[in-house]
Amino acid sequence: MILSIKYFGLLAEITNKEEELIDFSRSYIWELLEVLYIKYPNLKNKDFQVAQNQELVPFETEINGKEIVLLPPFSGG
Amino acid sequence: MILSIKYFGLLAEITNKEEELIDFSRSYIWELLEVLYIKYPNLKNKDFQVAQNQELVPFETEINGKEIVLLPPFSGG
Amino acid sequence: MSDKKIKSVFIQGAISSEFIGKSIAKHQTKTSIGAHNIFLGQVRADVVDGKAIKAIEYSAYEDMANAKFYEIRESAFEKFELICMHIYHSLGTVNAGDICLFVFVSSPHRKTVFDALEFIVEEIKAKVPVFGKEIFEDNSHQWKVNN
Amino acid sequence: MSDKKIKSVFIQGAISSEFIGKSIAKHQTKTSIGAHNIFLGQVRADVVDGKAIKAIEYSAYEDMANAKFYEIRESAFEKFELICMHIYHSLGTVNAGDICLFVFVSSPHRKTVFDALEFIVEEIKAKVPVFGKEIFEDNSHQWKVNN
Repeated sequence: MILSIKYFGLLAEITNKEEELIDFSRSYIWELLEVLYIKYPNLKNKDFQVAQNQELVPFETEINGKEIVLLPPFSGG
Repeated sequence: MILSIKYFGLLAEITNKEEELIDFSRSYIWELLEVLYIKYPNLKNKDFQVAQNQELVPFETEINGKEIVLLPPFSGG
Repeated sequence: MSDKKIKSVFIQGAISSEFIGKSIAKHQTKTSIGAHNIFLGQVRADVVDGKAIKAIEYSAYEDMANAKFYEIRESAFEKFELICMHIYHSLGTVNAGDICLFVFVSSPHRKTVFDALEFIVEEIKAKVPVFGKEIFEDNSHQWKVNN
Repeated sequence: MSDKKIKSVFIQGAISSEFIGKSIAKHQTKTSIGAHNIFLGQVRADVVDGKAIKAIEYSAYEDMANAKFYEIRESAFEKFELICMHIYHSLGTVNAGDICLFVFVSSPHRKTVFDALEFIVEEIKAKVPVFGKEIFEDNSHQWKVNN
């Protein structure tokens, strides 16, 4: 499947992009992250969360949407 | 001694004045109140506090200022 | 940067939203502030026995009230890491819907302003000799009681 | 009288004191309100390694942020007896000294607004995906971390 991956804040600086399409053949968030860690080794030691369908989800979650979002620690307000 | 007595809020309505001078020969707040209860019987069943030198004081306090103030429950804000 | 000097607390009549807006604007040069918290007391048109309150007339034992406001201010600065603190209370007539109490605290951090503001407002309610005469539509009245 | 409909939360740039003043004024027709509580977040000119922060550039995952603001709003109305509630957050550049967060709650009673405001502000800090890029005087930057 084709996934749209979004990056925010510090993560967008590391990947040097805010969004990209990735053709992904496995099932879980953690499997997607393995792919991203190879592509962007500096992601690996960063503190971030993953959102699917606008909700934070554990890395063990199965991918069921078309958009996966990587979010650094929130710092609103 | 000549004392200045001040009344606020509901108490000023009962006494029909905001301030008066009273020639008083005893020593304690409670003795002054005895005098005022005779003058204004409706004061007796009202909830109020007494201030001397801008501080609330118990009725057992000795009078040492020239101004005694009768204050109904506070309702600021 | 703290402005601890005594200012007059009482304002004749209602406290306007413009006054509050300007008071906020004045703090924008103080760049160590990270959080403001503002409490506003507004006169409610409560209905008692079928009659609505149209206004409150505030009076105060002013000498003692100013002394108490000062004590509250000093103890708030002692207890909390505040940069600024302002208190304004109305005297005279304030119509239903208008603002009669404005308490404004500022600090580097949010937790400080939450704690400080609640402390100050509760102290004002408990310790400052201010009296509210609630005027009904038919000009009858009753004396306000805080809870 | 409660205005529970969804409004846009994000504002481009700083939130002005005039906007806040006008927002207060709009509530003076709501005469069941007795207490307002307002939180304002202001950008601090913190100094890090000798350089002062001159501005924060805010970005957000807007779809999720708006959904989270809506959830926070709904749960606040459920938990607390509120008449009104408004939240505004800046996006884009906000200079040091300017306001980036404005949370406004109104209720008949003061204890309600204290509890509600602190709940809402803490929920925003914890749950809404907003990111602050702190820009120093020399245009270098670091990413803001909440505590």
